[in-house]
Amino acid sequence: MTPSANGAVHGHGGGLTFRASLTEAMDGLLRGDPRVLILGEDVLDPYGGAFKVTRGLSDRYPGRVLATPVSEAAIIGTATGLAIGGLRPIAEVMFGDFLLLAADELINHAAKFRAMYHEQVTVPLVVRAPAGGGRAYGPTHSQSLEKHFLGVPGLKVVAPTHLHDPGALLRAAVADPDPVLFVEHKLLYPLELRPSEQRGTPYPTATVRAGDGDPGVIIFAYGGGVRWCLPAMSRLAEAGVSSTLCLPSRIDRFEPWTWWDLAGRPPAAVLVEEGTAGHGWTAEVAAQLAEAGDAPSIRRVTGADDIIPAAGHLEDAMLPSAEAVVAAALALVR
Amino acid sequence: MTPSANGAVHGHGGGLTFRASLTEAMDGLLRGDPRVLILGEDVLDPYGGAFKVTRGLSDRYPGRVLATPVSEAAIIGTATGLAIGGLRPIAEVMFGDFLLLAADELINHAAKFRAMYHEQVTVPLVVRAPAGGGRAYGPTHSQSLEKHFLGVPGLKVVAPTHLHDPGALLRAAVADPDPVLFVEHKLLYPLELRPSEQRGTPYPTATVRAGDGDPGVIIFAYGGGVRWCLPAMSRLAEAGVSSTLCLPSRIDRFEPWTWWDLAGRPPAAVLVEEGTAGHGWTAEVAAQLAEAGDAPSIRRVTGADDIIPAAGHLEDAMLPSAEAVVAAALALVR
Amino acid sequence: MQLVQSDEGLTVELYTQMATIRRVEETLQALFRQGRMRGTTHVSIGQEACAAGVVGALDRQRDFVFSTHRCHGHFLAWGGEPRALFAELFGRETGICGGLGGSQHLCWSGFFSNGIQAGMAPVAVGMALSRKAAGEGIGAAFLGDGTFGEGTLYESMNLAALWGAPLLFVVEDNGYAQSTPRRVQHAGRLSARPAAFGIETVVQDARDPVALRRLAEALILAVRSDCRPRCLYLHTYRLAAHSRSEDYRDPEEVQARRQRDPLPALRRRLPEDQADAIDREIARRVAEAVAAAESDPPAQPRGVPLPAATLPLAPLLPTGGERA
Amino acid sequence: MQLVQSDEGLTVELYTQMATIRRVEETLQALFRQGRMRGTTHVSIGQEACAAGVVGALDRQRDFVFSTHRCHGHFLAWGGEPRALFAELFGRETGICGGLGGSQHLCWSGFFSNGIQAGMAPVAVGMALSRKAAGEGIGAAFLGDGTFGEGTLYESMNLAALWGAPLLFVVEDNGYAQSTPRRVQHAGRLSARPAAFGIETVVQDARDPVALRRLAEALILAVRSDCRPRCLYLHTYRLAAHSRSEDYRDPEEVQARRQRDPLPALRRRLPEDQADAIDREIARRVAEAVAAAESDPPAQPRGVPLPAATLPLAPLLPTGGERA
Ligand SMILES: Cc1ncc(C[n+]2csc(CCOP(=O)(O)OP(=O)(O)O)c2C)c(N)n1
Ligand SMILES: Cc1ncc(C[n+]2csc(CCOP(=O)(O)OP(=O)(O)O)c2C)c(N)n1
Ligand SMILES: [Mg+2]
Ligand SMILES: [Mg+2]
Repeated sequence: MTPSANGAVHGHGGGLTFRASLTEAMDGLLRGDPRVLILGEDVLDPYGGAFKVTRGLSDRYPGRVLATPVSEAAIIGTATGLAIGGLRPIAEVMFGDFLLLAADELINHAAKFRAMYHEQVTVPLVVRAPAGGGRAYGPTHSQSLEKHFLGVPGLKVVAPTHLHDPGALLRAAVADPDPVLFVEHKLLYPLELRPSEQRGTPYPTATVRAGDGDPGVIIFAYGGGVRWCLPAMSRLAEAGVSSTLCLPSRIDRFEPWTWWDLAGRPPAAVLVEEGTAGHGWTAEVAAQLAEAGDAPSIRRVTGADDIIPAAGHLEDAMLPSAEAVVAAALALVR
Repeated sequence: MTPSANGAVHGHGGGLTFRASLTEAMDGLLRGDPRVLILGEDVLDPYGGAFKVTRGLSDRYPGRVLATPVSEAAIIGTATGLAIGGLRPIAEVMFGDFLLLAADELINHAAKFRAMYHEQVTVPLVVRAPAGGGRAYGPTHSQSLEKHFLGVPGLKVVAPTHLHDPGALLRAAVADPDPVLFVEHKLLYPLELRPSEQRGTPYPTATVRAGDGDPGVIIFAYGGGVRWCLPAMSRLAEAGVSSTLCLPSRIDRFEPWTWWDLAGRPPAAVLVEEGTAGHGWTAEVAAQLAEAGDAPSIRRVTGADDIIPAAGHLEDAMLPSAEAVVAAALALVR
Repeated sequence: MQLVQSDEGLTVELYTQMATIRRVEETLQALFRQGRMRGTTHVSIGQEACAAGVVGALDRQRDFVFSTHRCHGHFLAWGGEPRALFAELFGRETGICGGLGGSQHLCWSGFFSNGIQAGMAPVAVGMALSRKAAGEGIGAAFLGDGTFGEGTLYESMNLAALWGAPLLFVVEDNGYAQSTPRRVQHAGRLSARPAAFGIETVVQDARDPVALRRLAEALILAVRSDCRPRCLYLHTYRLAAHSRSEDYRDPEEVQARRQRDPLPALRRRLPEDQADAIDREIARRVAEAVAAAESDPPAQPRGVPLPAATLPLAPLLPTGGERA
Repeated sequence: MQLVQSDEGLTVELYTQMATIRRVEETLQALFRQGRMRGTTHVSIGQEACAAGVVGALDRQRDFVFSTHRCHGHFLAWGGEPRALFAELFGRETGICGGLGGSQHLCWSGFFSNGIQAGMAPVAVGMALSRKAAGEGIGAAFLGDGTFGEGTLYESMNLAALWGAPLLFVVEDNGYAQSTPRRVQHAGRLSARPAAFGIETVVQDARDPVALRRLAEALILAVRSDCRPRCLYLHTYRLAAHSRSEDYRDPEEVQARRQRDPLPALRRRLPEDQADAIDREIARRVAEAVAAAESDPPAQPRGVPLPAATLPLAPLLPTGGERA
């Protein structure tokens, strides 16, 4: 996996990349729906956004792709007003780390309006946020803070991977009457899409199987976590342990039992997330499995309970890894 | 439990109230340590803060209790600078709901500095936040948003109840070299202290037992959740089910297994929190129980996945209740 | 467009609005005192001229209003029904937001309020831009002096000026934020701040609602014609306590301002018997509204999704969690 | 207090500082290009006069500096070692923050930077107030023009002026935030904003570091004597790209500004052979610093607490979780 800042539309293998899928989706949305607009810091051409996801759009749709001041709260708040006013804004927050500056606008405003105003308004707002580490950007530009935005009534959180169709998910989010926080892991941008089996609508869960024989372990992960899970599954298969990877795209609501059941009730479940230890997405997954009783044995693999260091080798040591996923699975099945 | 906006120092039974315990602690801190200061909105006398917790202090310590503008981010940010600069600030955020406006200062600044700056600074900052519902204050003044501040490396979250010694906890937080978010449930202010058995330092966990016979159920709760648990335990005892209530004061880190073990490994665990459903404190507690294997059967009792309505009867229906705690326990033990 | 209204007609209209607001809010105070309502509320007694003067200058068909925690006056001036407001605070099904919002979270026909200081400012900017995109409609966003503490306000003013949002910022400077006087919260002159973000500002004493209406009309016309934001900065005073807590301001100061209460001053500009008749009618309407609202059916809980922990699972699976 | 320095002595000092910053940052660019460093960085090439002019006017014994993402120049002007900076970016144990902070999160001897725009502004206010309480010391807080988009900045300016924080806000207006020109981000005149929050502001072109140093000294003296904040608003230009990405600005504009690069202009004020000697010495020191830093031992992972899920449990209990 070679992250690159300027990913081309097609990856080395010639397939559409994760980034291009998102760009194309926005292109289609802007073309097909006059209500759609994009706003965010540095989204204009030729720059095209810090991660180049909006590149080409402002040239093609002048006046509908808006470069904002460095004002995350006002970006989200203004987009919320545009959404109530009948438009379909897609706001980009340059790094997911900066979502904290807009937490009040998202949680105390956008997410509440529909319910609090007794269904008199809807807030079809999409907030795109490139997130996650692996690029040695240091403590304030590498975080997976989406865990702090889970469990907010009225706010959906969607995290595509290259095993989903990111563009289709973005279209679903734009069509959604409720606000959607759309988390894009930075390291996925240059990857070629590799869509796998998916079920559920409009935010499907993708599954991948590896190995033969009895179901050994189910791995629950989302977003950038996929990059450790796929190699871990190969190694587990080599070690004779079959596995199912389950990647929901909507992570604020997710029923792990359903997928555990579909996977043949494997005796072990490994729960993976990049975010720091404790109180994250995997806690809710584990809790739901535990609450239902008759659960698989469970281990979580998460980032350490620490800041994300800038030095690449320290960051690598602090984040999860394929080795950690393998070790957790083997500890459970042996 | 009769909440009152202007609680006296002593409750109806003549004992010290939860509120007075906090006020006295701050009084003692201001008296004993010239580095301590208090800042927040409307904290000056005669008003003494929206919940009257700072009442009497600005008259007694002029110039050390500072009324701020309505600027939550700058309040926390400035307090952080004061803390790095060697003072011991206690910042009050008028309602816990407004913490979201300071999320960036807390999470991307105060919590990170010590680790990110390689232990060259400490941030002995305390942020007090009255939180929770039950007073019909509506969707933006009734929330238990502390769940969004759990799992932040470097940030402690402490939530006293009247079964702890709130003043002692506040003193511990002020003595702590790291930032502490100190969550005070509004409905606890007028209650008389009723300290129970406590273990652990400096943020002890309180336990209460009810009923006789084999351990039936362990209830994990924190802060305002205590108000449903105590009556629920009496009713469970009447129904022949003995119970242990376990109330940690530090909620960002907590090892439920230790307490489950101390409680005699009851077969059932009910996890209670006022916050909205999903991704809350109880998820982490359940996850830890589940991860360790050999776990009790588990149910969570939380607020609904919804805004908190203003109408009192709708709010009551939306929040947990003693009945819900009893029902969850009985469903597990029967 | 309506023809220019005579000063006499306008005086009657404004007096009726202001007296209605006063009556409704005094009634709310009584209902809280009597324990017939729960929660809290912020009344605008003394500030009614701001609501009546400004809101009536907007066009209810196409414009919108963003208000604050102190929103009843703005709501009533916008044409909201007293009964719906009482019902909202009683927690009745017929309430403005079905009892969900209570006193400070209202939404009705282009009217919005929320309880977070300044949080609505960017939302109002976005709404104004959506009106601009639609080709018609502008808005007013009310703010208090204390709200100038929040950074989001400045982000919003900058964006509004930069992108040309057709929005009138209306500041109701009553000299206090909760218990804290303006000078304890702010450095420099507040009314000079919007200009630093490119927003032309007019400062006005808000005691004469007739003059205020004329001024508001002129500013709204300007906003409508060039799609640039303006700020109308009003000096006013609240005669009641901040909310349900005690009033800790200097009683002499409050008493002095009570002498200058704009409502009786306006009343004196009407013939005594006409004013009496208006008052009687208002008293009757408000009493009816309270009675009707109080006997309306209680609000029903929303059909909310179950907690995440009890989402419908495939039937073969055990169910978990407990809905509280 | 040091005696007033001669213009000649000052020119040598400033040239040495500016040329050091330039050399260090050009070296960083090369190290990134060569793949010897990971991550990202923001260089201040072209803006060195701001760092040298202002930072040197502070007293390293008792004052402090808050900087931004573009902080290397401020750090070096504050007296920071090039070797420690290189080591930080190489991820070495000897780095300023042991490799944890990287390019934009520095802390050393009263110097602080962080990667969140404007987030440090209130922290700087608090630190300044703590110095005031201690009875000595003031600070400077650097900001960019783009950072004027953040509301927290205005909250901080208000508080600084209101409470009398001894702090000099230093704006490095280089006309751009990342790829976006100032006029696309801001309404009104940026330099007028601090005054609206009660902060006296001086605007200056930052090309002449000698003049800038004199001005900074005067402002810092003023802040020191009355404990009131000031703002020094500098017009400058960055000659390099924002960060490691391409530079999308008009090449003609950049070229024109390169002609007016303050560094060679200052160099021309020194005797040629003296300047050559300084340059040689800097080149030698920087090369040594790189070599030393690169061969320093790699930073060790911090001894961090285990994930919550694997907190030490009573020994009789099963252990859970997996530390990644
Ligand atoms: C973000 C936020 N912080 C604090 C409060 C608590 N609060 C409610 S009203 C108020 C004072 C507002 O003052 P001002 O804007 O002058 O309006 P006024 O009450 O005078 O009408 C405060 C601090 C709040 N509602 N929201
Ligand atoms: C809160 C936040 N939002 C966005 C960014 C991304 N970002 C980094 S530098 C920058 C531009 C800053 O412009 P300016 O303040 O003018 O400083 P300059 O880069 O020109 O020195 C932006 C938007 C950030 N670091 N923090
Ligand atoms: Mg006010
Ligand atoms: Mg700039």
